[in-house]
Amino acid sequence: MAKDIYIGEILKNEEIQLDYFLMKVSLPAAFGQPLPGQFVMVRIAGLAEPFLGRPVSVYSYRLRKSSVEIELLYRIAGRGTQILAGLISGSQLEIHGPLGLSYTIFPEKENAVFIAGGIGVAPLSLLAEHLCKTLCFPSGQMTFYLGAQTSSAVVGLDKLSELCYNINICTDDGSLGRKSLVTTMFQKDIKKYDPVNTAIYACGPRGMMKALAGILKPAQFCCQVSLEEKMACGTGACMGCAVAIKDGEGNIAYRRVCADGPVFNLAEVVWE
Amino acid sequence: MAKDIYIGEILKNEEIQLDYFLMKVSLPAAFGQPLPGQFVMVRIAGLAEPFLGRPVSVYSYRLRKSSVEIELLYRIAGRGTQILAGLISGSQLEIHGPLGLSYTIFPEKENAVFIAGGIGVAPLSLLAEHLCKTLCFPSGQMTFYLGAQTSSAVVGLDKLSELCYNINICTDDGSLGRKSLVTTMFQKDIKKYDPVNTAIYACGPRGMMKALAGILKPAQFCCQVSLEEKMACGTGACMGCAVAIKDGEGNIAYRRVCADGPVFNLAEVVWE
Amino acid sequence: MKTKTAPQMAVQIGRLKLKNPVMTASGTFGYGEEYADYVDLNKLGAIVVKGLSAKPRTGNPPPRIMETTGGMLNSIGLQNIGVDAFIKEKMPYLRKYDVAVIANIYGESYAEYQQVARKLNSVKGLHALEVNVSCPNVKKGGLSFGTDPKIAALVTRKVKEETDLPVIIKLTPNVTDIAAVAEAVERAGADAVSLINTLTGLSVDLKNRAPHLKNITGGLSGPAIKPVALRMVWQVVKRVSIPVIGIGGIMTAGDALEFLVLGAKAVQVGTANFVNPHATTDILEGMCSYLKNNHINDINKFIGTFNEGGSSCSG
Amino acid sequence: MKTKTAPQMAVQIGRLKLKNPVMTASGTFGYGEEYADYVDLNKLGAIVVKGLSAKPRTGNPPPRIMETTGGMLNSIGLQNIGVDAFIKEKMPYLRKYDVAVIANIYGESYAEYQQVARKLNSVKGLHALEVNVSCPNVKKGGLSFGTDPKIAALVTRKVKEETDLPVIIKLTPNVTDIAAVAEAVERAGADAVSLINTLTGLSVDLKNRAPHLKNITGGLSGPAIKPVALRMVWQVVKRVSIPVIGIGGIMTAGDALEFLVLGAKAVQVGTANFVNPHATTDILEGMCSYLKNNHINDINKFIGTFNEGGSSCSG
Ligand SMILES: Cc1cc2nc3c(=O)[nH]c(=O)nc-3n(C[C@H](O)[C@H](O)[C@H](O)COP(=O)(O)OP(=O)(O)OC[C@H]3O[C@@H](n4cnc5c(N)ncnc54)[C@H](O)[C@@H]3O)c2cc1C
Ligand SMILES: Cc1cc2nc3c(=O)[nH]c(=O)nc-3n(C[C@H](O)[C@H](O)[C@H](O)COP(=O)(O)OP(=O)(O)OC[C@H]3O[C@@H](n4cnc5c(N)ncnc54)[C@H](O)[C@@H]3O)c2cc1C
Ligand SMILES: Cc1cc2nc3c(=O)[nH]c(=O)nc-3n(C[C@H](O)[C@H](O)[C@H](O)COP(=O)(O)O)c2cc1C
Ligand SMILES: Cc1cc2nc3c(=O)[nH]c(=O)nc-3n(C[C@H](O)[C@H](O)[C@H](O)COP(=O)(O)O)c2cc1C
Ligand code: FES
Ligand code: FES
Repeated sequence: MAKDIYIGEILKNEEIQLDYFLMKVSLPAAFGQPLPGQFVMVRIAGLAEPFLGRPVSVYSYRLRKSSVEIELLYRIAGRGTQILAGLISGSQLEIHGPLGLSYTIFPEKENAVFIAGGIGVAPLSLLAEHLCKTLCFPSGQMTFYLGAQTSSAVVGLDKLSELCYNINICTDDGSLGRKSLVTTMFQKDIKKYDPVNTAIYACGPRGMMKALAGILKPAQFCCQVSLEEKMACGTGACMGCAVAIKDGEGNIAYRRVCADGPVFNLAEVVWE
Repeated sequence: MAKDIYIGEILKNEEIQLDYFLMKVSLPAAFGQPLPGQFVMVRIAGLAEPFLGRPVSVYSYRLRKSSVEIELLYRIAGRGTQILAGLISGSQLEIHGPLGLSYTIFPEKENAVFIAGGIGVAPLSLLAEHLCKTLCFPSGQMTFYLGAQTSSAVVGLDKLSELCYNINICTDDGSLGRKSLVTTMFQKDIKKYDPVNTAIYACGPRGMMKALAGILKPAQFCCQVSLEEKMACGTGACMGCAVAIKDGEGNIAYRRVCADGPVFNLAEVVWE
Repeated sequence: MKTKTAPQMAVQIGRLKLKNPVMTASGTFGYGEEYADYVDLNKLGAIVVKGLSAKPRTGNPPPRIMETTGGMLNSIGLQNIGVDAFIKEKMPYLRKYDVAVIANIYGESYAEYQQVARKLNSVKGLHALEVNVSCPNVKKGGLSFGTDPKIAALVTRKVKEETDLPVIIKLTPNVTDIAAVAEAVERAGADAVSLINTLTGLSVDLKNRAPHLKNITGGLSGPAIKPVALRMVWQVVKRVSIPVIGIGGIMTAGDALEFLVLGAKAVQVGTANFVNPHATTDILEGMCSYLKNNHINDINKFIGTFNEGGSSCSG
Repeated sequence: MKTKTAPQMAVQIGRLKLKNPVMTASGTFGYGEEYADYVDLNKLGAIVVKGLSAKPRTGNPPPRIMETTGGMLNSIGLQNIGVDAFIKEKMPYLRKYDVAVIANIYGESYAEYQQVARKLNSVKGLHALEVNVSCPNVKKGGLSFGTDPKIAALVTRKVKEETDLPVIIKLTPNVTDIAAVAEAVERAGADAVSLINTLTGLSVDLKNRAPHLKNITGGLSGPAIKPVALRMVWQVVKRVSIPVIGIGGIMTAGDALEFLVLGAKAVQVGTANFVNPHATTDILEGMCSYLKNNHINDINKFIGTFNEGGSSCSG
């Protein structure tokens, strides 16, 4: 059940929205159950390019009779994801994982607030599902804030709406939901939440995280974020995926997104 | 109608015998009609590996309504051909060609003798077809000598037997046809042919060609051979595919297999 | 909103005016003729022909080519028809085109470099000389002229004595400090430098426990070497004030623009021609589109705009 | 017809006996622990740990990684926990395994090299030191210690003074004549040399007209550099009599055997670990199969059997 490299078979790889793909992969049963926030490194079996695996969050997980199915929700960001997008059903993938540390869940807190920017919805969906289905967290106490640049970048709504009633959507250009930044939308609601009884889980682009940190700091909310950095090994060996993190005593050190994260306490992330 | 790079679609890619593949590719009508002995450089569209094209002789050519179909007969020799062998129908190929100079045909000579070693049958098949079908050369005046290491390396018989009655087969291990080297088998027959009235066309591994040169030289037969060398450009620009050739005055110079060949006069080839 | 007019693509390599910054790399485009079926030669910034020596050279015995991951090794050994035959047989063909022709020259001694340069000096239609200093210096135990700043400078001076044409020194990457060599040839009067030539490599044929190339070692080219080429161009543009021409692993317009943004005034396309015989004009078109899409009306406004401070949106 | 018994895989790097020639390359295998879930560490020839400095180092700011064609650039900047923490926190874990542990050491001055070497001298379970001389020499304007034969030799002597352990000098490929550096460190007492470290490269982020790596340049590794690594190993084995360890772009057993056939006594597997965490043991198994299939009962009978004369069946 340990992390390892497994050969997966693509069952489905669909463009659900312009440049956004949903891929379903069948894996041997030995592939361990991923916890919310964990990711896999994806490579194409036998291909020279992309050379390094690409980190992608696990979006869903299902145990079948003698196999396992995971879904990956991804955006074409460059050459590597472009090549992934071109793969047809039946192709083989190398799936390395599950990797990284998961979100720490506080089911005892009254409110669970999710703040997602664009493709950041992927790990948060698995987290919401876990809370709802495994931990029986009341759906009414979950609130989702989902922002994106434009309507076509709002993804994952179908799955989310089965898990959560309160979904607040916004886009930078107003093409879907409110015209707002997701951080601003959340800030308008902030009074609704009590810092002690609210757990905030976030994932999104760096700029959004930084803004969120600015909003949450004075209010002393506890917020966990999943960070991104380029990776080589995914296992903590290469020191490639460094992010600057401040510890309790205020010392700053580079921590590894793959092994010490990808989930960090937002208050500890150092933004230049 | 000029040589160029065309995107072809694989219609069929079958393992006809262990490690031997027959690939049928559909090309735009603009792809020029290849002459016997000409070749194409094959690459996989959009893939990083193999990096350079691989030279493969044209094995057959058919003009369709608005497209062209060519067949390639190839052997897995290394990494590049291995990757080619893994392609499924519908995949796209970059086909650069037709390249090189063809066999010079002497339809006026009484006998046409073909001497093929292993995969060397590929260009000679197109040549035999051309002689038979386009130039109406009498099938009874064509003789094929076909040798290979073992029975599984004897390929292309189905097509040949439609073109030519006289096919002499041998294998190194005697598993098909006579147990003999193809050059020895031909040598036993050599008295049947008159040097002046016989055109010999050959293709096969280097050792076989060298042996053939030794046999033919004293008898003063005229023989054209198709040579192989690693290629980069296929167009005569890089000087990569050099073979040592002796000209009329006995001067030795490196000539380009891709542009000055691949067909050379056997008597002019210099063997170290 | 795209700019309507086509961007201005002309660049200047010292006295040498080029229509655009896309040149062919020596040894990868024959004498131009070999690619005339694929590319309208009139469209090119310049054609750099295969390296020329005083006498015709037979080159190295085959095999001469081996593919490697993301690149290839070659050990052609500078097979060429010699400078005299080039002038007589190849220049008349090239003169028919409206394109800058640059002769790449080669020598095994100072005298040979001078001899070749002298013969090419007043050849009509020839626009510049590119001096390959990566060849083994027979007197200096086979290490190439280009590995020692002093020797490279001396070659430069000797060639400059013989020619009125602009002289481009083509640098080898097989050195500890390429910028020091660039500085030395600049001081010696070079009009420009081009880099990089191939990295020396070896490929082992495990089956035969022997080298794949008969010559044992060969020159590595192609996308595999692009990071090294970019690094060296970046080092050299900071240290010299003469124009720098970027070479190494350029396959796409994006690759070419990477060299230009670092400060190279032009680029040469080499191995890419083998894989895509239309590479040069494809790259040129891609560059034009890029400039249009980014509202840049002159390539010279793009050249050298690299911001070392780092990425404004690094994640 | 295969040999029935498993081939003998042990090799000797001077005084250092290894179970087999497959080592991990420094910086690509953490402190061993990170790969213990994937690989039985007892099976490895040796584990070379991440470069150690006198004090913990924070390393370079991110981004630190960029993929290139057939390889990658890294600018980790030698982030490490420092030699003291290594001895206290990592060695106890590594001692649990029956595997040779080699400490890769790093310094910005002669004194730092000596200090690190001294501290490691009597550490139980440590089998050798590998000295990374590719780091910038602060006094010498940032050019690395390993680019000058004299300086590399001096580092070697200084480290040798402080330790009884075998000393392997790890050479940088960013030099004109790597064999000259190898000879110099051999004369200075090195017990072995390992090569190559990374080639310096740069990657341009066209969108931001900025470097992809915050540190601007980084070290190129992976299959793209294999031809250069093979060439350098070939040059060095001819010029020194101490053992040579081959490194650079080894992904498969075939790649590893290519270095051994040239005369390297062992190899190090680097970037391959990232792409396949089982790379080291996969390579080891592949090497054994190769030897069996070729009826070679001892790896030492294979090492150095390269036939320069060329291929017996070159087509
Ligand atoms: C833990 C983790 C989980 C992730 N989960 C998902 C997911 O579920 N869905 C999804 O679409 N993407 C996810 N990503 C991001 C994804 O890994 C990158 O988009 C991908 O690696 C880009 O590769 P590329 O070759 O297509 O682009 P490249 O050509 O490598 O880069 C294109 C752009 O993306 C940036 N980029 C590249 N790699 C990364 C990276 N690892 N982190 C941040 N930025 C990068 C580059 O700086 C550049 O701007 C995740 C990243 C991490 C670290
Ligand atoms: C004009 C011409 C026509 C050809 N026609 C055919 C054909 O119709 N069918 C067919 O199966 N093959 C043909 N070949 C040979 C074919 O090109 C090689 O088998 C192929 O390039 C091997 O590539 P690889 O990557 O699989 O092998 P590699 O890993 O590159 O090499 C494997 C083995 O093949 C040898 N080899 C590699 N390339 C060549 C080459 N170009 N010429 C000679 N030996 C080589 C190597 O030395 C090595 O021993 C032809 C070659 C030429 C030059
Ligand atoms: C087959 C071949 C032949 C070459 N011949 C020469 C030459 O004659 N003179 C020269 O200066 N460079 C020569 N080069 C080097 C190229 O001009 C160029 O510097 C190098 O290949 C790197 O560029 P690339 O990666 O785009 O190919 C040759 C390169 C190749 C691949
Ligand atoms: C991420 C990374 C970190 C490295 N860190 C070190 C190091 O600390 N010390 C060292 O001597 N070499 C270091 N290297 C160099 C490798 O040990 C090796 O020499 C180089 O990567 C070439 O081998 P490869 O192509 O198999 O990776 C590092 C390489 C990489 C990719
Ligand atoms: S990717 Fe290697 S340490 Fe995180
Ligand atoms: S392959 Fe380039 S000249 Fe023949």
